[in-house]
Amino acid sequence: MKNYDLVIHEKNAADASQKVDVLGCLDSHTVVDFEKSMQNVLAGMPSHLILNLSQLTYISSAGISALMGLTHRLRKDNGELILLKPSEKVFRVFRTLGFTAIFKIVESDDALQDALASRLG
Amino acid sequence: MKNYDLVIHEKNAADASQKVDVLGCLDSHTVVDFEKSMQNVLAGMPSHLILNLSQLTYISSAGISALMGLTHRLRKDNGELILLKPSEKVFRVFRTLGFTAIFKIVESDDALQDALASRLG
Amino acid sequence: MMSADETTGGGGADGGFEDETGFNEEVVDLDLSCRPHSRILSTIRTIVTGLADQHGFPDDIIGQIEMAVDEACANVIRHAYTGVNLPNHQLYRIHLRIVLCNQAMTIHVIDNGIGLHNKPKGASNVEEYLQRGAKGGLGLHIMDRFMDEVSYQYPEDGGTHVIMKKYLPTAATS
Amino acid sequence: MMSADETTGGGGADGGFEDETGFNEEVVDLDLSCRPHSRILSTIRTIVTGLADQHGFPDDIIGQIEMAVDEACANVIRHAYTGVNLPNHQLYRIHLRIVLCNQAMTIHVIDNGIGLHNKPKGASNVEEYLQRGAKGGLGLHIMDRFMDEVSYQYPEDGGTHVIMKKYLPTAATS
Ligand SMILES: Nc1ncnc2c1ncn2[C@@H]1O[C@H](COP(=O)(O)OP(=O)(O)O)[C@@H](O)[C@H]1O
Ligand SMILES: Nc1ncnc2c1ncn2[C@@H]1O[C@H](COP(=O)(O)OP(=O)(O)O)[C@@H](O)[C@H]1O
Repeated sequence: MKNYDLVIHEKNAADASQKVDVLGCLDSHTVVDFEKSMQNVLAGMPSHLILNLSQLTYISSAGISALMGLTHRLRKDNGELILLKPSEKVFRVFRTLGFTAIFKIVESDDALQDALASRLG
Repeated sequence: MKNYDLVIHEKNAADASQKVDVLGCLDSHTVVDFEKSMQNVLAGMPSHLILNLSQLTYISSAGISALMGLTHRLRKDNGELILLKPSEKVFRVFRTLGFTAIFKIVESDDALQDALASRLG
Repeated sequence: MMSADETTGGGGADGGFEDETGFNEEVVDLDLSCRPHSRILSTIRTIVTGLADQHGFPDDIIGQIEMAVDEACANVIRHAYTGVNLPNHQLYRIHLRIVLCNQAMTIHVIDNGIGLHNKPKGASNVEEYLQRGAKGGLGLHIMDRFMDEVSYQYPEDGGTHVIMKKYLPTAATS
Repeated sequence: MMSADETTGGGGADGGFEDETGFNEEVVDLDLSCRPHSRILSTIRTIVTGLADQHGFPDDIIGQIEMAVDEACANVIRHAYTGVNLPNHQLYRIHLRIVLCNQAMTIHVIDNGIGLHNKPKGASNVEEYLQRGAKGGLGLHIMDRFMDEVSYQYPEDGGTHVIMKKYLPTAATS
């Protein structure tokens, strides 16, 4: 009954960005582990945090609030939270609630490279 | 919330067989309508009754008992109940419970033609 | 054949839900109850999405119902029983009642907790939510936004009773 | 890991289930209750198959659990309340309790009916069922055949409490 998991990748040596795959659901239950893990990731001071949401099947307000918190913390240090390839279902929630105007969302790996280049270049 | 339906075809003029498609689930609830409809069909005295089970998604003991009843009634008049192309799920139930040895099951339209020809020929 | 139902009357003693369904042949209703632990949320979502799908809702609306119910249940888990001292540990529960009828799906989420009487109004939009520092109000907003009707009742013996309704697309346009 | 089943007490009335699970992190349990009308059966199957799927059972086993639970509930609807006169119409119910733990799924099906004390033993095979003229016994046989463990309890205040358990394939082989 594993319906939540994280894959935390190595920090990118070149640009100090870090990628994390979020799998399964991010709800009021799993967000506790998620926030703890993200605290550890942020302790490593990545320039940008890239959350790969392509395999995120569900997000609740608790998950969205966690993403808002990460966005604020990273922006304070001139970094950015980048949400990579959210599934259609999750994107629809962001859009309906107006979060597409707030989060930095990129829809492909190419777009991610562009976004990173423009921020770091 | 339609999860049960019947399509009752015209009686075949040549061999007096009759085909009925059973759609959805045949459980303790829907079997009541099923038995009533089959009574009407049998009143038309078909030589053989062909139940197309390719779109039957579920069958319970009540459904199996109804099929047993039909089998007996048809055999009494030298007819036969033929179960056509049961879905894998339904076939598995028949097999596990030993009903493959009792029911006349045919797995394709070609096999149906053969079966009818051999019985009527 | 079905002697049982004929003599069956009202809804549950179970928390005193009122029977709104009568004996309508077309109505299915079901009571659920569990302990208010967050690990139950995915189980509840599986049930609610399964029933909404069986009832004929399209995928995008299933997602909305899923989220609204999840928010209501998460609120019971996170807020309803905070600092509450009930005489009996079996009273710490989430109750759900799911009613499926021809035109709609109605979900009741009921607790025996502190009550939401003086609730901070749900954020009416995301700007408002952000002005509050992105804290609180998003859950109630989602319930409002994603369901066709949301109402709150406060049972005399305490707690909160949220009723959320979503109409089937075809029924809504008729 | 699964304190749940070990200490299992009686079923009983609505809300009167004993807390058998403690607060074990690994266990999810859920009570369901509805009127004993046959149109609820497809709803119950949707719930049970959804939870079995979420819990990791393969499709063929999900089908077995689905059928066993459907038979147990159909029995409550068709048999439990025949000729029974209960003091309160709210007692005419099907109760289900679903417990999901690491190794297994356990489903309790409980009624307040006449009881199955002198039950005709379920047909032990299809031949036996046929010898009886293909009447009766197939439902109990299916429950026995498709579940890993089936037991019956008879609460003091009447009715029948069926407990069915299915182990996850990986857990069974370990
Ligand atoms: N069932 C409930 N019982 C008691 N209080 C509740 C309940 N549901 C919501 N509330 C209150 O309403 C507030 C707003 O809830 P919500 O919009 O979901 O945001 P959040 O849960 O993030 O605070 C909660 O903080 C809580 O004080
Ligand atoms: N919950 C129950 N309460 C009372 N009697 C029951 C219950 N379940 C089963 N029975 C009895 O056991 C018999 C066998 O049940 P089953 O094997 O399902 O076959 P069928 O329902 O076709 O008779 C029923 O006919 C009924 O007399």
